[in-house]
Amino acid sequence: MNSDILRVQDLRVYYHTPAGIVRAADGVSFLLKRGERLGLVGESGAGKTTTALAVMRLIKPPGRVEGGRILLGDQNLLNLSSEKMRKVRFAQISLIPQGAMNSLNPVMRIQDQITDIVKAHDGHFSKAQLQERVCELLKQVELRQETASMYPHELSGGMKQRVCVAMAITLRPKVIIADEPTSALDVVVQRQVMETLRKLQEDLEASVILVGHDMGLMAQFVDCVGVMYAGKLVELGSVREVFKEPLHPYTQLLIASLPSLETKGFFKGIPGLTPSLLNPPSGCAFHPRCPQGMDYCSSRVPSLKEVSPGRWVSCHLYEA
Amino acid sequence: MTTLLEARHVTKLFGAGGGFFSREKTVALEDFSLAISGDPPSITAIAGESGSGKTTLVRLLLGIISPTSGEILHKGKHLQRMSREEWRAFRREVQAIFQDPFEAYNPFYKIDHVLTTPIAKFRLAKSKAEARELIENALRGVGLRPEETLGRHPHELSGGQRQRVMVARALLLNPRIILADEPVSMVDASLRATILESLLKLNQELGISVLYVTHDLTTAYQLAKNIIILYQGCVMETGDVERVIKNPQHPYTQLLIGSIPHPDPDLRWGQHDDRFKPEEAPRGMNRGCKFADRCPHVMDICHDTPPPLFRTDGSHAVACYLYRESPAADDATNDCEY
Amino acid sequence: MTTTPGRIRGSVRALRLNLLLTVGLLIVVCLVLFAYLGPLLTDAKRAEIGAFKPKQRPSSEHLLGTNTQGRDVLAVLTLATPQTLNIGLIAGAVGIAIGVLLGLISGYFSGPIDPIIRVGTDVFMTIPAIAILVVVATNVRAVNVVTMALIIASLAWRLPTRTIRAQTLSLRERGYVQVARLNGVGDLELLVKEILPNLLPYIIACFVATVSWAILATIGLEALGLGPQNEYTLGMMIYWARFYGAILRGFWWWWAPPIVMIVLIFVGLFFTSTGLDQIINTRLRRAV
Amino acid sequence: MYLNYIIRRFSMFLLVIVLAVTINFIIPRLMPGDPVEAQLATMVATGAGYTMDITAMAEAYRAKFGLDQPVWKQYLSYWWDLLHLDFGYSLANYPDTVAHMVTSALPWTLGLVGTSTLLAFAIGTLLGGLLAWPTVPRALRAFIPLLMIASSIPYFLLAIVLIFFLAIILKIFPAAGSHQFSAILRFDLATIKDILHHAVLPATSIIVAGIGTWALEMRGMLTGILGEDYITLAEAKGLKGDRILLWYGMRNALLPQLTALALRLGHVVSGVILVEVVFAYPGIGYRLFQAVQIKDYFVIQGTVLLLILSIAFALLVMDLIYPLIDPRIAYQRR
Repeated sequence: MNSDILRVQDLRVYYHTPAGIVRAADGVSFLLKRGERLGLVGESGAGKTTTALAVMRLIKPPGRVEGGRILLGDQNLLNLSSEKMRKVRFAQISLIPQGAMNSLNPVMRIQDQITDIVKAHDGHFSKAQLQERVCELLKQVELRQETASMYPHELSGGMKQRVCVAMAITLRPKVIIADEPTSALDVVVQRQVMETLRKLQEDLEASVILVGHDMGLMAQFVDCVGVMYAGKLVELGSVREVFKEPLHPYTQLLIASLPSLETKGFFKGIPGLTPSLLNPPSGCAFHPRCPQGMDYCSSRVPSLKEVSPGRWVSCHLYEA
Repeated sequence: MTTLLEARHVTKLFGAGGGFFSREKTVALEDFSLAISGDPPSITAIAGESGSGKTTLVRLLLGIISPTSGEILHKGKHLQRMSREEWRAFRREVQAIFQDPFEAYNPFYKIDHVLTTPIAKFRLAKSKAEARELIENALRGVGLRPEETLGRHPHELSGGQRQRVMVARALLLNPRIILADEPVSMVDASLRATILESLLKLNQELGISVLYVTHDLTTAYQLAKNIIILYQGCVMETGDVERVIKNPQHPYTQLLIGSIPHPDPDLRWGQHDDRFKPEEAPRGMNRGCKFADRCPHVMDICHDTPPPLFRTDGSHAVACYLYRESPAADDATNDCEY
Repeated sequence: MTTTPGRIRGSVRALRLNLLLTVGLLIVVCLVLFAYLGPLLTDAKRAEIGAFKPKQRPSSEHLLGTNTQGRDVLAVLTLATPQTLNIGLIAGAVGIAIGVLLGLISGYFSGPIDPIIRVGTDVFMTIPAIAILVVVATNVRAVNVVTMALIIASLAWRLPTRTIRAQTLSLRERGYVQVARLNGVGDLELLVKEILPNLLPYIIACFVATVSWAILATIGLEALGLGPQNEYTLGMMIYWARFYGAILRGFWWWWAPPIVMIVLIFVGLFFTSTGLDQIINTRLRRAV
Repeated sequence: MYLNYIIRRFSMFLLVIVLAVTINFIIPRLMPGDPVEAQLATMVATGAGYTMDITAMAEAYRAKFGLDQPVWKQYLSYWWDLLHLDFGYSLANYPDTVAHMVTSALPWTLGLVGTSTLLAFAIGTLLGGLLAWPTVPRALRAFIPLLMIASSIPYFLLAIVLIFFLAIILKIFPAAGSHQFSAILRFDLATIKDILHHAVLPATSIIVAGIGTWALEMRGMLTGILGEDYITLAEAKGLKGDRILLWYGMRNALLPQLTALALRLGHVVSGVILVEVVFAYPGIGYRLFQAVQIKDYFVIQGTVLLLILSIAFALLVMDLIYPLIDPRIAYQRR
């Protein structure tokens, strides 16, 4: 088990909005091994970003982590004092934000925003050492040295995202969480940024959690993938297993609905409406839209079962 | 025969006006031509990244903004020189669907407002009952149950539902052509297919031409019959979608198609092709081919004059000097058989 | 001290109970009742010159004593408050009317008119109102409540024009305006039916702020002695109090009541407009 | 780019001057009747102690200021005088020129406005920053309603209350004036102490109300900024709370806060003028008040004009500082 870097067990995060309680993440559990790339995929409102932010303990009111455990090595991050947690951030777990467009401080030069990270983790280095580290980082993410003294508004979208990647690997963390890092970028720039991230991640032997809704990106980048629906993890497995033999009906429909360059003029959507998180459907949240729904699917909540090593699914079809 | 909708050598510059000194002009669209005949009703895709000028093109074709140079014609008549009557006919025959389902509804009104207004404005129905009838048919036409949709406020419907109501709105006026500006990019994958399907149905069953503007080449391939690839306001490649996607000739199109993440673990990205220089700081105004400073096959001529369209075979033209032996295509890239 | 805003549960302000707005409206309603019911209850004779022995200290007979001209201060106060409110309301109304008009025109129609209005408003914003108002007031012969309001109104349009123009500019780009154009709606109808309804909350909040500014400008001019000479207004009460050296001679009951009344007006209007802004923003955040 | 920005800002400054001069020129001419004669008449009526032949005096003035010539000619000569800093003569204390009377009053106003507004702005901004920061003790939150009330009290009303309590009853501070009338203004410690002693009450009334406004403005600005993505990333980077508040939060709020100051400068100066009137503090405001009392027409015009120009100049200076604070401003690439 020592190869497990991060274990998330039964994580629950609820948002207490005036309109009622939104169960954004409702009992999410998964395992992350050293150097492994795990994808968390799901449509909007599935709770994947909430899960990622919860691991970094960045959930702000009205959201609150109701329960569960997040084990980094043997430390439960949820029990750490805020000062200890602050030290963990970007030292052991780092984040590549979704909107790179405005994730950089607009009135601060790029180099200062990078050295900030080192100074915040009481790395007392000389000015020269810091400058050298910045140059080294920029080279790693294929950015010119002049970028260091530029301001964010002088950079293109792709370049800003590369700066975020550089910041994420500054303190050589064990885990990198990438929350839809390229959703705002063009497909050409997206590929270049993702391949830079892959190269750096492999050099660092860091693990990555890639949160996103683009199944294509998942197929190209991650080793194993977890599919989320209405705040719950409905399927988990290696990327080949999940894409080639999806078990959960939702995953099957999702993969079937993906446009591909083979089929022309043939469209297959998922009928019904995306679930409301305020009052989700009873029992299995997918039952109103599930073609293989059985009568008790609408009453009993399925639990996540390991049908074969490393292969999990949460559906009554697979319960004994 | 006059074309349904045509753009002739249209260029659009956005000078950040205001103040006493107009700052640098940015090129949104440069010498763009397009002709849509309307019969047979076809589906043409305009593919390009953000900043390639796609949305500017849609606004030009709708007459919301006017071109800096060149003209836009509806049935041979210039948009800027139309009488009130001609403009109403144009407005009725050329409709659109916009990208953001959340922005398309006035929060002050129920969603019915977006359906009742066109009926009133174009006097499509003589009585309230007939109007109600028209609306319900249009909603059923896009797979929505009227009793579940009408009478609701916009924030009570999901993104997918709202976008389908937009398609119904366009359907109401039974236009000759619908300009769909990234209709599915803000909708969840599972609902994307249903909306694309309704667009295809409009074309096949009701004979409505569709101009599908998108950054997603896969859906463009699935929906359209022919395609135009745009980069920084210029046409890079155009032609039958089968040829352009399966056998791309322009270096930029090759880079685009090579970068698509296919949802199939066995179809991994080609080995990292780092000959393409990553996109640098925001682009300036260069004279020659816009892709020159990133293109691995760049030649001197590429920096001097922008390459014209060369016809490489029947229905496939590419704006790249690599194909300068091929005959120059006639300037109007139109959708009917070449 | 009313309960602190902390009483509002957590960081999410319940829409219904916006504390600021309720407290603000409460104060404003009391003021309006006092201003428009007060004069009916007190007979105007008590406020005339020589009605009583001058310079009496506050007593049971004269709750707020009398001033140098022998007028009962409380009676004068009840007659002065509505006048000041009237000036504020008239100037505010005129200001908001011009503001909405100019704001809509320059915000919606680009072209030459927009820069003119924009630059004009900015330039007038930088000029201290008191400077212009003084020049205007000194040249106006007879000043009564209405002319006073019109003088103030001559500059009251600046803030509304600026706010409404900014809002119109952002609303004009919204998706539903483009959809309305596609639905065959003309420019004028677009302004009235699509943009104006969404502007209403801003117009109301801006109106409250403009009335508050107008009253401030009025008492400013009155403090310089440029107010209506023969009519009661709160500003003039303070001016005459100072004119007769009430402060140095310690006759606090001449100037303290109008000051308290003015501060109440400002606090009430300020709480109301800030409360309204909060509601607009939370509603905006929720609608987006 | 930066030059382009300066040119635009400077042209705005010139436009303000032109507009101010034009307003000053036009308004009196809009009014019915002859401005000069009216002024002279009211001046005599208010017992200025002259017994003279109004019409002859008016005639002389009309010739002096060429009021008989066509309007546009008057306008040009008006400009011509201005450019020579000749604002005309004060009717009341002739032969003292308007320019002298106003420029002697200007330093007092600039001193009062300058120090108190900057102090109020600095304290208010810091307090506003603290109030917006979530981890600040709740007790400090109780300040908010107090600040709201303070910010809605006009300066000069607060001044009256302060005079009554601190000057009349407790007699700690002088009730009026800027220094002992007897003292000749020498540049020594005693005089300075005396000036400061007189300036305390006027400054306090401006600062107390000012702090409220700036604190609320800053708090509103910062609460918006704290929701931005770069703040979330700053927290994710594990930066210390105060670093985020200062360098990521307040640093970004500085520019909008300064724009707010620029916008309200006209408003602030209007308030200060009235404070000077209440304290008989010998600045531009009091000079204007005296001129208004006796309808000393040209002094009014001169004071108002100079007031507008000094503010326009202050705004120009602030505009030129903006690009140093926020690099995006001078960078007009898009």
